[in-house]
Amino acid sequence: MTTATTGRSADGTARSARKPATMAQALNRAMRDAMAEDPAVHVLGEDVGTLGGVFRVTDGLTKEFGEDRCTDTPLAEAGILGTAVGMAMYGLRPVVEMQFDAFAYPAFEQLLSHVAKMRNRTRGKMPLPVTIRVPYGGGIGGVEHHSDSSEAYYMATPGLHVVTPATVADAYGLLRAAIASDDPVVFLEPKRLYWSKADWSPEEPEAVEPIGRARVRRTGTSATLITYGPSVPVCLEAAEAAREEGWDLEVVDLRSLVPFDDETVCASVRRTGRAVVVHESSGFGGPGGEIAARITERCFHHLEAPVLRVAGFDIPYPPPMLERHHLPGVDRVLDAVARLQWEAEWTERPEASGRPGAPERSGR
Amino acid sequence: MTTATTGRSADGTARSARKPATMAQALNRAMRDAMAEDPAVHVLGEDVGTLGGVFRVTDGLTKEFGEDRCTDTPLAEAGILGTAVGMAMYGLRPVVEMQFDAFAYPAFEQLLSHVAKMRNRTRGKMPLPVTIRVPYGGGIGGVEHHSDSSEAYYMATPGLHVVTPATVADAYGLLRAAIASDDPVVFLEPKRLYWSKADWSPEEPEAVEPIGRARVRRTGTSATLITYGPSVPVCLEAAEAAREEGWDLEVVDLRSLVPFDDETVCASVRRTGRAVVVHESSGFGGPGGEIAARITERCFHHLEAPVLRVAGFDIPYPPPMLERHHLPGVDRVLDAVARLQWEAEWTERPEASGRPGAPERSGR
Amino acid sequence: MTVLEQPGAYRPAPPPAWQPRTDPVPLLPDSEPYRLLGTGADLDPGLLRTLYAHLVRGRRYNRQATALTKQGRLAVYPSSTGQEACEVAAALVLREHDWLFPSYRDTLAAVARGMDPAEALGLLRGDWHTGYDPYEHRVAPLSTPLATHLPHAVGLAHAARLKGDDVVALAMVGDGGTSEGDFHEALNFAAVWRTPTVFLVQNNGFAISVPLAKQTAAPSLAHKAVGYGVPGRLVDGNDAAAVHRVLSEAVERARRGEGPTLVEAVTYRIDAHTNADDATRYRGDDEVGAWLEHDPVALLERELTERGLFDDATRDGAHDEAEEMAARLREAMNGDPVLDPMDLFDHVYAEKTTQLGEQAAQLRAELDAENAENAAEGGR
Amino acid sequence: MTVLEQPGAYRPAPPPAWQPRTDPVPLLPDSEPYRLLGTGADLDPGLLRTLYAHLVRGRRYNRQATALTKQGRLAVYPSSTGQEACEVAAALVLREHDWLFPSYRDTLAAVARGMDPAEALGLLRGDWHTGYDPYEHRVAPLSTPLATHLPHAVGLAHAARLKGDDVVALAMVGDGGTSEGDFHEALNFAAVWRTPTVFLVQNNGFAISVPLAKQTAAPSLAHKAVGYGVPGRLVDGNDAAAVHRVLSEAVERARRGEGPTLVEAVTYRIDAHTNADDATRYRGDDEVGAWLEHDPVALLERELTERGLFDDATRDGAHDEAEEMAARLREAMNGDPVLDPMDLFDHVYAEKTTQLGEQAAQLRAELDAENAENAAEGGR
Ligand SMILES: Cc1ncc(C[n+]2csc(CCOP(=O)(O)OP(=O)(O)O)c2C)c(N)n1
Ligand SMILES: Cc1ncc(C[n+]2csc(CCOP(=O)(O)OP(=O)(O)O)c2C)c(N)n1
Ligand SMILES: [Mg+2]
Ligand SMILES: [Mg+2]
Repeated sequence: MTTATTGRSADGTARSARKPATMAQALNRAMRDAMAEDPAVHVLGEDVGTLGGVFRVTDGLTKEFGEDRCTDTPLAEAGILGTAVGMAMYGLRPVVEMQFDAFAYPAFEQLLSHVAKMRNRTRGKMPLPVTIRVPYGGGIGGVEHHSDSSEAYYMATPGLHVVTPATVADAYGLLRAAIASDDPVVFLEPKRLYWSKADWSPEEPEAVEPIGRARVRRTGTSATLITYGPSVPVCLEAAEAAREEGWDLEVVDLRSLVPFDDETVCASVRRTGRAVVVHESSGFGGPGGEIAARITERCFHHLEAPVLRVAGFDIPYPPPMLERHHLPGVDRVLDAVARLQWEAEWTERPEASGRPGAPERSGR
Repeated sequence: MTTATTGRSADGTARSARKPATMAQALNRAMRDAMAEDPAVHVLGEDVGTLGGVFRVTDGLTKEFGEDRCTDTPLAEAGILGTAVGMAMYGLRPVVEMQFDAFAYPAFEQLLSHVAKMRNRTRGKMPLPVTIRVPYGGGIGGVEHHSDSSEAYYMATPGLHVVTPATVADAYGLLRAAIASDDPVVFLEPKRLYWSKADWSPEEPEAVEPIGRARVRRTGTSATLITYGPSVPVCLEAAEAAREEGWDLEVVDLRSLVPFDDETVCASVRRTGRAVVVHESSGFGGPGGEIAARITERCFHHLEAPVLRVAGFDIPYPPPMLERHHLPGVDRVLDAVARLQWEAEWTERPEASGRPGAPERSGR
Repeated sequence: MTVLEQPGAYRPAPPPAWQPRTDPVPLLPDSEPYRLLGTGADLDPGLLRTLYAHLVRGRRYNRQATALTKQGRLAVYPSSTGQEACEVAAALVLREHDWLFPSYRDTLAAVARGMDPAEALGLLRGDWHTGYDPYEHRVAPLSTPLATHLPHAVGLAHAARLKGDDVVALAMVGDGGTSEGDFHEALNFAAVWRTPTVFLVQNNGFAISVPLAKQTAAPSLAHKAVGYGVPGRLVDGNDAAAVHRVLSEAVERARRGEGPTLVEAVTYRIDAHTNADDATRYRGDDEVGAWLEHDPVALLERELTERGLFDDATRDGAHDEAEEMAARLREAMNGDPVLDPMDLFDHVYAEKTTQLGEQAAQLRAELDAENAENAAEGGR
Repeated sequence: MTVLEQPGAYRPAPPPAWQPRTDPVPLLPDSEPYRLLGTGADLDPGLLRTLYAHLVRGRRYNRQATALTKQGRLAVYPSSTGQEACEVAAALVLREHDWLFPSYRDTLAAVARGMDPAEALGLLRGDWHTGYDPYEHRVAPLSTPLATHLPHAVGLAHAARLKGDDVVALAMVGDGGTSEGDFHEALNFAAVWRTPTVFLVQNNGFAISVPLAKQTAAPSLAHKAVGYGVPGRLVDGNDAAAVHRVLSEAVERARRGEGPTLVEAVTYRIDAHTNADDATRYRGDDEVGAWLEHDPVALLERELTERGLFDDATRDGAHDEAEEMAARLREAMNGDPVLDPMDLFDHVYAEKTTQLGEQAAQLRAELDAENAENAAEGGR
């Protein structure tokens, strides 16, 4: 695992230099700084050059570093990722932009059969330090194919790191770490947070935790909301609202889906005894299943209630005018929290004893 | 959901006509019968014609029905599935063969962005009755890219049915149902069961449960093994072996991952109080997470222990000489069963009370 | 005659099963785009008038749809201003039972085929993914993932041919879309199966910001045809008569069972990529200006005038009809559509799964609670 | 000169940014496969002898590897018998710092480049995925997913060129592989970026059971080149001297910075697809027989003889060397490799994740228990 961000770490006294910056700007700066520091870093994708990307995340990079460093490619996603693989084989560190989530699908064979497997295939001789940036998720009124949450596909593919920032500081720090990583990283950028702002200094970006570590964004005692990317602000808002109900919710921002930070997540759930996993992606077969299952495996005896999930419905992403009904919002999160069996605090389970067929104690 | 198989249902007296048949033969017969009954059924794929498929599952179809009904395509999986979409738009019922699991990846964009979404996109006007047959899983000594368990990708895609047989009778019945379905069905064929045999009569195939229903393959009282496809025989073997340990295990064969049969699964787990999910696919982000999470959500108070998972490791599928270390076998299943907290039968949870920060009872 | 059948060719003779079977020479496109307007060619006055009316209407449609984005009535609109000749010709060369496979930019082609403009714009309005029934006008859903609909057009044409139906499928794609693997696979399947499919590439110079020179090094996109054993045709995409002629020939060829054709129409996207795009970032006004002088509507108007076919009635008729269409469209788009969120669960599968049933019940309850709250507030 | 720059071409002149830039005529392949053997052409005797030694060794290698499948020493072997001229020439035209991108059938090319045969066969033996270090001989891992390695060859060549290194990448693919979208995308990227990449298509008549006529309707696969603005060359793939010449020219062209070339070598797969395949299901002996008369080894032997370059020493030298290679290979493959299952966790990531650490511990414990049991049994 790579360590965090650049040498320049945050400094309390530099506070005055901080100005509001958007996540898009922080991402842009991360690429710029990485390119300036390491000539092996190359950016490629559709419209990343002259246009600066449809979200302007690569704005100015071609101007500053030239067309060879930030390159407009032909319109072919498998070709983009496939050539990036070849570039990485020769020692470059390509940063690839997929224009939208659903337009990464043509590159899945390259991703699943090569990017994820090359290091392992060659016993470590041929690592592939490729960063694959994917704007993902909904909430921006995008038409079909522009709002997919595709993280489940990436998570199910051993060999990939899967990272997603929820804050401006993480956008910078995690993208720097992704580019510096010797492993391939699928870097999921929550589209609807591109324009989210925070006070942040490009000159002295604060150090962030490395890839693989979750972060408790809000401490609380009643229950833990486990989330990532676009749903982090939703959960923080829900936690504020929950105070009225008498719940003090803890919010864990996973930051990295792979590697998964069992330690931070389980420590929180063991403390609170209750958990809700929140994400936009469809529930069935989505990340929440994995997360809930592993929490349950590890914290069963600390759980007052089953780990619940609040997720997108099991439907294709809706058209713009209906997306609000699909996206998990504050109310749905609070409804799930309410279903965490507060009345129970149960200490005995009558149905558990004397069940017919309960086995004889085995010797094991 | 479509109903089961053909009109001709099993009949006790016809038993004498049954002869040993392999799963591959039953699949072949299913396509043959479907093609004979319905001229809209077309088979297409690489080498499905003259050769009869690399596993001979389409053997004889071109001879019997002609090249227009069972067609050798150019070597391009996205093209195969894409043309099948067009054929289905015109009222045909294409049955597509992907030669191996990993070679379905080039067709993922077609699958995820069109096949899964066309009915919904057109408000039901343009359903796509396409069956996508994918030989999957390992255990046959296949070199790289020939043993992937890719079901997690399909499960995470709303709009697809995902079906996988574990018996000869189901191979026939479920494939007939898949071809008869007005929805797209990803039909996962466990490669290592192609040559598994059972007494079976092609003339009077027994009726099987429809797509969407799980089947209890072995009743038991101590714990439930939940599994599908290639791991069903492993679990049945484990259940036999478990008798020595004093455990009477129930084995549920899911048959259909989407739609998921919560009813059958939960009924079993509620009865036994303990469950292990078993599959070959990598554990992290694999089907087991979803299955364990939904069982826990629905049966929490019936559970004596967390639902455990026995799965492939979180690694690229190993080379032939090492695959046995990766595949979940009887021993690993038994080890998991042993970890189901038999000693506990716990009825109180001291750590649950008096937890610091346990919330005040809310009014809700 | 194939290259390997030529006298003195390679020995031993390759086994028949895999002999290349196409003579490359007739497949090669002309060395410059085919034109009819301004050449004095023999042209049907009725066709010219029909094309003109459609072009005027098409231009108005583009203007109106763009205006609707400014009023927030469309989520987004990719304008085909400047490309109306291609859009219109693609629709007019087809018969009733033929199929059109539009790309995301090609709502105008659907409208020219007879679809109600408001229906054609459903996806871009954002009330549902496809706003129309594809079977009504035999127009496939607009394809947003570029080039992915090309194999659909091949498969549909293949199915129709197997059934013995007289159906041609015409599929539209952009210059950028030709770089996708799907383009390649579709052309190849069509060629091998000799399906009645016509591929129309609108080379409008850009894929969003990326100019053609960064997209391909080919002599022309039509030259790609030869690699599939398919004839390639290069046509001036702003010359409505020429596009109509070339596409008609391709459609008739397909109808005769002679297989697919690849047509490249050289044109230019006058507007930005969509209303959300800023074209000044990647091209200059002079470039746009040069193309405005080769405007498809103006070219045809000039031709009609030169042939003495243009009078006030013709012009006014076309413009009045266009204004009527625009007014109807404005009216249809004015006001919020009434949508039922419960539809979200109805078409995922033929029948709702248990799980979707549960989720629908959840949303139903939420909506009921919302309504009750609203009613309570209203009642106060 | 591009078609649009020709006199009298289309007006207004298309904006420079998207002018097609290639003249198609020089891109078109010859009308029949290029040959040198039997033509009396001026050929370097040293090269002919080198090629001969390699062909004999290559043939022996194919035979030996096939035999190893029968003894259960290889999981599977896709033989290149009949295609040795292509395999060998592909390796010999490259310099030390160049890169070879083989397809799954091309272990012989890796061997001809200097790789130890046992290493080249690692994947097919089944002890690991790639049995060799790609950087040692600059041979990319064998690519099983067809055509997916072609963009890798483009990317690597592109990277080398950007770094100013004198590196050419030569990528091998089958006739079937040309139908994949990756082929198309790779050729296009290479052409647009003018990367020093040579694409060698071995057209051996079949993709498993599917004959070329069901794969493409193109005049030849080399004709696909023109659609990318790349020169296409058609060569007799069983004529080692011709393949060597055509590939050398393509490699030198790439080295000069003139961009990629697509070479189609017409050859034939004499053996079944792999040892697991039954070729009698899809082709007759007569077809194979015709090609046996055009065997690459025999053709070269005849040429050497006719030129008075063939004597017992030449023949015996080549055969002895081949036998030695085969004996070494047998020995290397004889016996079971000692594998450590714990390796399964070591290369998934640069560092093991916590989860992989846990899983490794689980397997370690299982293996220890197994060993303890075995030891206990052994001790009895
Ligand atoms: C597979 C895919 N990749 C990327 C996109 C995003 N995208 C939408 S339009 C466009 C440019 C298309 O250019 P072209 O094919 O020339 O069509 P035009 O816009 O000029 O009509 C891109 C890259 C997409 N829709 N689909
Ligand atoms: C993407 C992909 N699809 C399918 C396969 C299965 N497969 C292996 S070899 C082969 C035929 C290859 O034919 P060709 O490209 O002509 O190469 P050849 O075998 O003749 O050397 C097929 C279909 C594969 N390896 N990769
Ligand atoms: Mg364009
Ligand atoms: Mg071949």
